[in-house]
Amino acid sequence: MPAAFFYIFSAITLLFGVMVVVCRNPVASALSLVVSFAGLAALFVSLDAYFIGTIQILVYAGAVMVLFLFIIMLLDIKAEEHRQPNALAIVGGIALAVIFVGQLGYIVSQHEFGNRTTADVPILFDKAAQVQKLETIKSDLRAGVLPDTKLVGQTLFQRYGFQIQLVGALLLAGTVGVVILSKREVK
Amino acid sequence: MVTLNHYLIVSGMLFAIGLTGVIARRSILVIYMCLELMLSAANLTLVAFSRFHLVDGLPDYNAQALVFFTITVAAAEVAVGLAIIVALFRAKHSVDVEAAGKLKG
Amino acid sequence: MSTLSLEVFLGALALVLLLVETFVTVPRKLIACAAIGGLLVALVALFFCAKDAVPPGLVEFYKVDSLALFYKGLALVSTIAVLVIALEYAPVINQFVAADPEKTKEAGLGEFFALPLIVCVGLMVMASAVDLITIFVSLELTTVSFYVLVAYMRRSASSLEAGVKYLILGALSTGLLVYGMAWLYGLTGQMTLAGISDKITHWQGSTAPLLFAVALILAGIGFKVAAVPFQIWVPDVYQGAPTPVTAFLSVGSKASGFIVLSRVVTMLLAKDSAIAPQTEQMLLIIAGATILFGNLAAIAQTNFKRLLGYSSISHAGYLLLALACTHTGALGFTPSEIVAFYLATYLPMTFICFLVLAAGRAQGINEDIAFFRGLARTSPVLGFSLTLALASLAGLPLTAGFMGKFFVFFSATLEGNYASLLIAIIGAAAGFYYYFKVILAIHSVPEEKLPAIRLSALSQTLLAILVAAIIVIGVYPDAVRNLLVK
Amino acid sequence: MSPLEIIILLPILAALAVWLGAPARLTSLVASLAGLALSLVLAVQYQSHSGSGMAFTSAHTVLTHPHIQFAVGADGLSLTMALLTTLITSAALWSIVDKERIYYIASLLISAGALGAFLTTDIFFIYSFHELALIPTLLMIALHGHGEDRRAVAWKITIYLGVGSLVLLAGLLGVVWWCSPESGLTFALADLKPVSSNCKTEALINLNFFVLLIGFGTLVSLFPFHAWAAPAYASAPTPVAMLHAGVLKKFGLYGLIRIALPLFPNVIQTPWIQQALLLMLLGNILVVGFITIYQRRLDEMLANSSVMHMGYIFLGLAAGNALGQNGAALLMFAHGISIALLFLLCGKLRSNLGTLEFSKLGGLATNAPFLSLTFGFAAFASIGLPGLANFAGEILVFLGAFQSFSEQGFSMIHVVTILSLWGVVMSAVYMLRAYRKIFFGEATTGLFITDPTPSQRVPMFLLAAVLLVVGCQPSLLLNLIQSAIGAK
Amino acid sequence: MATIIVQRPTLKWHERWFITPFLKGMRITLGHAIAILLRKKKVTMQYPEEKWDANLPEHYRGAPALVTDEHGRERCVSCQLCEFICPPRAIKIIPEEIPSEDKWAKVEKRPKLFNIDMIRCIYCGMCEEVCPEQAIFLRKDYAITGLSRAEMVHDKTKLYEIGGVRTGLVNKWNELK
Amino acid sequence: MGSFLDNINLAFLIASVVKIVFFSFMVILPMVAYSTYAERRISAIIQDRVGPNRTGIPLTILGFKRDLSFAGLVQPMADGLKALLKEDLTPAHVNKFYYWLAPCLVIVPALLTAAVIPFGSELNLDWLAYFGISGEWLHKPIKLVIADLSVGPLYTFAIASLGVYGIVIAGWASNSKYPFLGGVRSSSQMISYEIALGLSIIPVLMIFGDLNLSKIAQYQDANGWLLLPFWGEGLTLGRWLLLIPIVISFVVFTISMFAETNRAPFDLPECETELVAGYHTEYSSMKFAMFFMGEYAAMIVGSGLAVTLFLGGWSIPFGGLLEKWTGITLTFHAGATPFWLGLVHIGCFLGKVVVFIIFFIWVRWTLPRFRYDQLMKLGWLIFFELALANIILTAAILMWFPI
Repeated sequence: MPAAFFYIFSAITLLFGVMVVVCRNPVASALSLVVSFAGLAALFVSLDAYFIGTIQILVYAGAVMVLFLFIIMLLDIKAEEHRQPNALAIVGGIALAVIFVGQLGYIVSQHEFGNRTTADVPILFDKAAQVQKLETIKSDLRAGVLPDTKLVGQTLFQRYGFQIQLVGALLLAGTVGVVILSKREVK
Repeated sequence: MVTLNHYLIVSGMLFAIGLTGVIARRSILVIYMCLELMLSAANLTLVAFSRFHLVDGLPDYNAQALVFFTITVAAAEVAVGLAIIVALFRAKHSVDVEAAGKLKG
Repeated sequence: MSTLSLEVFLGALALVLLLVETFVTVPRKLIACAAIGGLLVALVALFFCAKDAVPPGLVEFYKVDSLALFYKGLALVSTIAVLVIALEYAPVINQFVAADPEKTKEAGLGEFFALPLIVCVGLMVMASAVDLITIFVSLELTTVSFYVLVAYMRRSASSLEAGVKYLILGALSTGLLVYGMAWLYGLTGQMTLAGISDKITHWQGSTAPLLFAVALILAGIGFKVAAVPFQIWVPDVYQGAPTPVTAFLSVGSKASGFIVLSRVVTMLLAKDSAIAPQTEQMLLIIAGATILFGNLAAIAQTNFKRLLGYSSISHAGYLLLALACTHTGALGFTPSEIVAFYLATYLPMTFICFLVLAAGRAQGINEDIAFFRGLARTSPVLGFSLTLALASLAGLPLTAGFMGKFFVFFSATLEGNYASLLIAIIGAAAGFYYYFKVILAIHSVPEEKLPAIRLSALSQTLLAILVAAIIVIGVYPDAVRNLLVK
Repeated sequence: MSPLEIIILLPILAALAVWLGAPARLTSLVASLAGLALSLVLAVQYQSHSGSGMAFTSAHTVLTHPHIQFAVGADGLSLTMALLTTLITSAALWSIVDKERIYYIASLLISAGALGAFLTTDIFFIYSFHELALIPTLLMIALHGHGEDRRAVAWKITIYLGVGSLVLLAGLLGVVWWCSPESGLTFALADLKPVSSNCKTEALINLNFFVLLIGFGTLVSLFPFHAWAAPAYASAPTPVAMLHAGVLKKFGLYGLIRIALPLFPNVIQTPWIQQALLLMLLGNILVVGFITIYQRRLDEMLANSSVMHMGYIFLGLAAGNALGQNGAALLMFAHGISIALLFLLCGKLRSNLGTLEFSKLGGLATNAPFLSLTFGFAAFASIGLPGLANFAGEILVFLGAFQSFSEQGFSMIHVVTILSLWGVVMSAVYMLRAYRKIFFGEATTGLFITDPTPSQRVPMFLLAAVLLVVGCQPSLLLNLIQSAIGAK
Repeated sequence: MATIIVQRPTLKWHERWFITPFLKGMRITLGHAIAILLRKKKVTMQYPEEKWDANLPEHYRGAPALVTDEHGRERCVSCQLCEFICPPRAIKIIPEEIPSEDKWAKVEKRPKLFNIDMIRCIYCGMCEEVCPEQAIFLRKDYAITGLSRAEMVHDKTKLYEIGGVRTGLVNKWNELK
Repeated sequence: MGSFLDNINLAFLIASVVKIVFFSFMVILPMVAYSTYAERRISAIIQDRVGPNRTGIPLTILGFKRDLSFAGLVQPMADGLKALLKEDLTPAHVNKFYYWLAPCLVIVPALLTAAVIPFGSELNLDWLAYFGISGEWLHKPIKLVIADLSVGPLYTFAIASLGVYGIVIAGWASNSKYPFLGGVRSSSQMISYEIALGLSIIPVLMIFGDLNLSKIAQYQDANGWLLLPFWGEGLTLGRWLLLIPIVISFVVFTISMFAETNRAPFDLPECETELVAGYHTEYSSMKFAMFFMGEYAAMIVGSGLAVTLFLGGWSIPFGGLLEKWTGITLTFHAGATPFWLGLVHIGCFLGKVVVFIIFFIWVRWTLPRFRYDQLMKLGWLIFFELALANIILTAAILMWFPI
C-alpha cells in the first residue's frame, strides 16, 4: 500500500513536472505545475509532514500558481506557440538534466544511510512524549498521533523566532516593491 | 519497499526537470515556474531527510522549518518577480527572454 | 550591547520611514537624511558592541566575532554611501518612476531611500549567521530587496530587464543553494555550521555525496558573489540597475556573499575536513576562471557601468583566490580576514566610481566612457578622485586596491600556488589596461565642452572620506587591520 | 622627521600645490632645487660623517603583520641615485616653458616616485614608489606626446611596465618569503637575511631570482623586454623622456643591486642565469645597437641608444663582483645625466624645428653654436669619451667583467665582454654620424634655429657640468658608491 | 445638455464602514420577510386557482378577435388596414369578392382568410384603433395557449368564435352619411 | 505506530467510504440542491413574493385533478433534471479541454473540503448487538468526520483555494470578453480575501491551541461555544474578554467567506449587469449547473467551518447547562455517547448550518453589490489590518488572562 501510494504520486509529480517544461501553452504549464505540486504534497504527507503538505497546497497551488495564471491571463501570453524553440538550449538542458540525474544516481548509490524505509525509522511516540514539554503535544503523542503542526509551530516560534522576524522584513520589502512596481499613478 | 533514496531520486529528478526547463524554455513565466519546481524539489529532499533523521523519536523539525522558510521566501520572490514581469510587459509587450535583450555586450 | 539591537533598530527605522513616507508629506530628502542619520548612529554604536554578546536563544545561529563586527561595519558604511549616492541620483529615479516627472518631483523616492535599510539589516545579520536557516533567510532578505531595487525604475526597460535577469538567475541560485543545503543537512543531520563542521571532520564513508552538496552550495553562493560560470547576470544587471543599486550590489551584496562563503569555506577547509583538498581545487578553478573572465572580458567594454560590472567579477576572482589559499598563517591573517580586508579596500574605490557615475547621470551625462572625456578639466576634483579610484581598482601601489591584491598575491605565493599567481598577474595586467583607459579618457581633451558635474555638500563629504580612505588604507593598512584583528 | 622624507615629500607637496593652483613653474622649481640642494648637503654630510651603512633613517610601521614600514634611509648608492634624480628633475622642470600644469604635476610625481623608490629601505615602499610614475607617464605620452601613434606607444609602455612590475611583485614576495627572519615576514631590507640555499630549494630560489631579473629587467628594457622603451622615449614630452630615461629606468638596476644581488648572493653565478643574462644584455648591446644605427630620426636614435647602453650596466652586474657593480652604478649615474641632456637638446630641436628626421636636418651649428657644442659634449659623453662621466663607468664595468673572467677561467662572459666592446664602436658610429648630419654638413633650407636663451641654457649647463666634473673626478661619486657596495 | 451634479451625502464613519447601512438593510428585508410569513401582506396570487378576471380593468387589451353584427354578417370588409398597421405583422388577410348568391353581395368585400399569429401579436390594439368598420376588437382573453405553432395562429373561424356578435353602428350603412 | 500510510487498513477504508457517501452525497449534495430552493424561496419572501411552491409530484399526468405540490419541495430535482436534459452547447471558439475541465475544478475542491468538518460527535452502534450482529467494530464508536486531520482549517483553506482555478480556467477557456473579466476578477478577489480569511481564524486557533476540528468542537461542547461562553469549566474573566476578538474574528471570517464563495455583495465575478454573468456566460446545461453546485457547496462547507469554529459545531445549544439542570446526558462523552445523542448532534450541526445558509441568502437579497475598488479596499485596508490587530489583541488577552 505505501509503496503504491509513493509510486503513484511520484509518477504524478514527475509526469506533470515534465509537462510543465514540455507544454507550449503557459496555461497548460501552470496547471501541470499545480497538479505536480498536489502530487508533491501527497509525497509530503507520506513522509508524515502534514503541515508542509498542506502549506505546499495552500501557498503554491492556492496562491502562487493562481498569481501565475492571473498574470498569464492578464498579459495574454500566447506568442510562444508560433515560435521556434531554441534547439541548442533544449539539447543543452536535457543533457544537463541527464548528467545531473546520472550524478545523482551515483551519489545515491554511495549513500548508505538512504537504504532504509520509514518502517526502519519509526516515530517513537513514547520517547518523544517524555521529552516534549508542551502539554498538548504530550497528550497527542501519548495518543499516538503526530501533532505535526504543533511541532512545526513550536520549532518555528521557539527556536526560529528571530528568523521569522527576518522573513517578516523580507515580506515587507517584497510588498513595498510590488506596490512600487505595479502602482499606477493617478494623473 | 520505499526507501529514503527513492525519495531522493524523485526529488533529484524533479530538480533536474526544473533545471532543464530553466535552460530550455524561453518564456520568462515558464522559466519561473520551473524555478518553483526546483525549489519544491529541494523541499522534498529536506522533508525526506527530516523524516529519516529522528530527533528524540520525532522527525527533525529544524529541516521542516527550513522548508517553511523556503516556501515563504519563494512566495515573496514570485510576487516580486511577477510584478517586475508585468512592469516589463507594460514597457515592452513581450515576455520572452530574448525580447529582453536590450542589454548586450 | 549586542549587535542584534542595531539590526532591530535599523529594521524599526526602516518601518518608521516607510510609514512616514506613506502617511506624512515630508520632503523625501529628509527620509534619506533620517536613514543616513540612523545608520551613522548604528555605526557609532557598533564600536561599543561587545564581541560574543549574543542573546541566549540565538547562540546557535548568531555569532559576533570580530569578522562579523567588521562586516557589519562594512554593511553600514556601504549603506550610508549608497544613500548618499541615491540622493544624487534622485532625479533619475523620479524620471523613470513618475508618470509626470515635472509635476511629481518626488515620486517613488521615499521607498527608494527606505529599502536600503532593510537590505542593510539583511547584510548585518548575514555577517553573523552561522546556521543554514539564518544564512538562507538573511541572504534572501537582501536578495529579494535587491530584486525590487534593481527593477525600481519601472518606466525604464533596461532597469526592468536587469530586474528580470537578476530575478531569474537569483532564483536559480536560491534553488541550487537550498538543494545543496538540503543535501548537506541530510548527510550530516545538522543545521548549524559548527555541527556540520564537526561531522565533516569525522566523516566516514564515501565523500561523493558530501562533495555533491558542497558543489551545489558553492554554485548557489557563486551566483551571489558573481563567480564564473555563475556571473552571467552581472554585466547586464549592473548596467541596467539604478546606479546606487549597482553600487550596493557591487559592494554590499558581494560582501554578504563573501561572508557566507568565508564561513562555509572555512568550515569545509578545516584541518581534518574530509573534503578539504577537493573543495580547494574547486575553489581554485573557479577563482582562476573568474579572474581571467572578468578581466579579459572587461577589456572590450565601452560603457563605464558595464566595465565596472566586469571589474566586479574580476575582483570576486581575487577574493575567491584568497579564500582558497589556506596557508596564510605567516601573514597574520586568516583567509577570511584577507577577504574582509580586500572588501574594505574595494568599498571606497567602487563607491567613488559609482558616485561620479550617479552624479553624472543625474546631470545628463551618459554612462559611456566617451562621455567622461575631459572630466578632469571640467571638474578637477572629481577627475582626481576618479583617477585615484581607478588606479586603486587597477591595483596601483600606495592605494587601497594594491593592499588587497598584495595580500591575495602574497597568500597565493605562500600557498606555493604559482599557477594561480600567474593567472592573477595576467588578470591584473589586463586590469591596468581597462582601468587606465578610463583614466586616459578623463584626462583627455574633449571635442566639445561638457558641463561640469556638481556634487551636493553631502556627496562632497562622502567623496572626501572615500578618497582619504583609499590613500590611508593604501599607505597605512594597519588602520583596517586593527579593526579586523582585534 | 628624516630629511629624506622631506626630499620625498617635497615634489609630492609641490605637485599638490600646483594642482590646487599655485604658480606652477615657480613652485615646482623651488621644490626641485630645494630637493637638489638637500640631497647635495646630505651626500656631503654622509661622506663626511658616517661614510658607510644606512644614514638618516626613520621608520613608521604601517602594517604589523607582515611587517611593513615606511622606512627611509640612505647609503652612498641611494644618495647617488637621489642626486641623479634631483638633478634631472631640476633640469627637466626648468626646461618646461609655457606648458600646462599637468607637465609640472606629472614631472613632479615621476620624480617623487623615483626619489621614494631610491630612498626608502622597505621593499614594499621601494616597489610602491616606483609605480607612482605609471599613470603620469601614460597620460603625458598619450595626451601630450609626439607622433601619430603616441596612444599606442603610451599603452605599450604602460602595459610593459605594468606587467613587469607585477612580475616583479611576485618576485619580491618570493624574496620576502625566502629571506624573512624566523620572527615573521618582514619587508624591511635591514631585517632580511641573505638566503642560504640548500639542494631542495635551490631551484626555486634560482627561479625566484630569475623572476626578479625579468621583473627588474623589463623596467630597464633588458633585451627581449625592451620593445616599449624606444618608441616611448621618442614619443614622450621632453621632461618625461628626460626623467624616464634618465632616472626611472635606473630603478630596475638599482633594485637589482639593492635587493636581488645582496639577498640572493651568488645566485647570479648560477650558470644558466648568468648565461641567460649575458645573452640578453648582448642583445641589448648588439641587436639594439644595430637597430640604433639604422634609425632615421634623432629622437628614435637617442631612445634606442638609451636601451643599448643598459646592456653595459647589466654587464657590470653580470660580472658578479663589486668592481663591476661599482662601475654599473657609476654608469647609471653618468648615463642618466647624459641621456637626459641629450633628450633636453632633442626637445629643444623638436620644438624649434618641428622635425627630427636626419634627412631634413643639417648645418645647424652655424646658427646655434651653443646648442651644437652642448650636443657634441653630450654625445661624446654618451659614447664614453675619456674625461666624461660615462667613461669612468664603462671602464669599471669592463674591468669588472674581465676580473670575473680571470676568476672563472675562460667562459662565456669573456666572449660577451669582447663583443660588447664593439658596441662602443657602434655607439660612436651612430652618435657621430648624427652629430655631423645635424649640426654640420649642408644646411637644409627652411630650417631656422637660434641658440637657447640664457635661462634655457641653465639646465644644459648644469647637466653638462656634472658630466664633466664626475668625468674628471669620478672618485667623488665612487666613494659614495663604494661605501654602499664595497670596494672590491 | 445641462449637467446636474448630484451632491453625494457625506457619510459618517459607521456608514462608511457599512455597519449601520448594513443593519438597516437587514432590518428592512427581515421586515418584509416577517410580514410575508405572518400573512400580513399578500401580493402574489395563486394563478390557475385564483384569477384576476373580475378585476380586469375596462381598458384591458387581450386577444384580438373579429365580430359579426347583429345580423350575423361579417363586419370586416377586408380593407387590410389592420394588416398594414400591425407592428409585428401578425395579421394576414386575403380578401375576396362576396359571391353574388350571398345575402350581402354587392356591398363590399370580405376576408377570405384572416389569420392572426398570436405568437407575434403584441396586444397593442392598433388594429382596433384603425378598423373603419369596427370589425376587430381586443377581448379580455389572456390565457391563449397551444401545443404547436400552427395552433397559435388564430384563423377566421377561431376569431369569430372568440369575438362573437357586436351590435351597434356600422358606418357603411349609415344612411345619414 | 508507524507512518500515516501504515495505518490504512480495511476497516478504516470502509468506514471512510461510508462517511464520504453519507456526508458528501447524502448531506451536502442534497443541501446544495435545497439551498437553491431556499435561495429562491427566501428571496421571494424578502421581496414580497411567493417563490417556487408548486413543483411536486405531477399527479395530473396520471389523470388526477390536482398535483401534490409539497410547497415546491421537488423543485430542485426538477431543476436538476432540466439541467441534465438541456442541450449541452460547446461554443466553437472555446478552448475545449479547459472549457470542460473548469466546471469539475469548481465542484471537486468544494466537496473535498468537507472531509475535515465534523458533522457529528460519534455514533455508538453497540445497540446493533441486540439484533444479533456482532463484531469488534460495534464497540468502537464511529467518529463522525471523514478525515480527522490535525491540520483541519489549513486543509480546508488549502483545498478551498483550489476552487479558484475552476473559475479562472472557465473565464479563460471561454475565450470571450466577459467571462475572462469575471475570471480575472475572481482570482484577484479570492487571493485577496484568502489572507483575511486565514488571519481571522488565527485568534480562534490560538484560543483552542489545536487545529483538529473534532477537538475544537468537543472543547466547545464541554466549555461553551466561542460566541456563547455560558457553561463548562474555566469561565474566567479571560473567556469573557476574549469575546471581543472572537466577535471580530467571526465578522471578518464571515465576510471573507462571502467573498471567497463569490456570494453577494461580493459576487463581482458573476455580476450580471456588468459582466453578463461573468465566468459562466458561455456555459449551458449541466456544466452551468455545476458552477452553481460548486458555489453552494463551498457555501455549505464554509458555513460548516464557521459553525464548527465559532458556534460549537455539532454541540447542542446550552447543552452543558441543560445537562446540569435536567441530568440528561446532552454533551459528548468519549466512547459513551448514546446513539440518539449522536443523531441529535448531527441534527444540531445541520440545523446550525442551515441557519447560517439562510443568513447567507438573507444578506444576498439585502445588500447591493460592491464596486470593485471598494471590494479591494475593504479586503486589503480594513479586514487585513483588523485581522492582524485582532491576533495581537488575542495574544495580549491570552497572556494576561490565561484560560
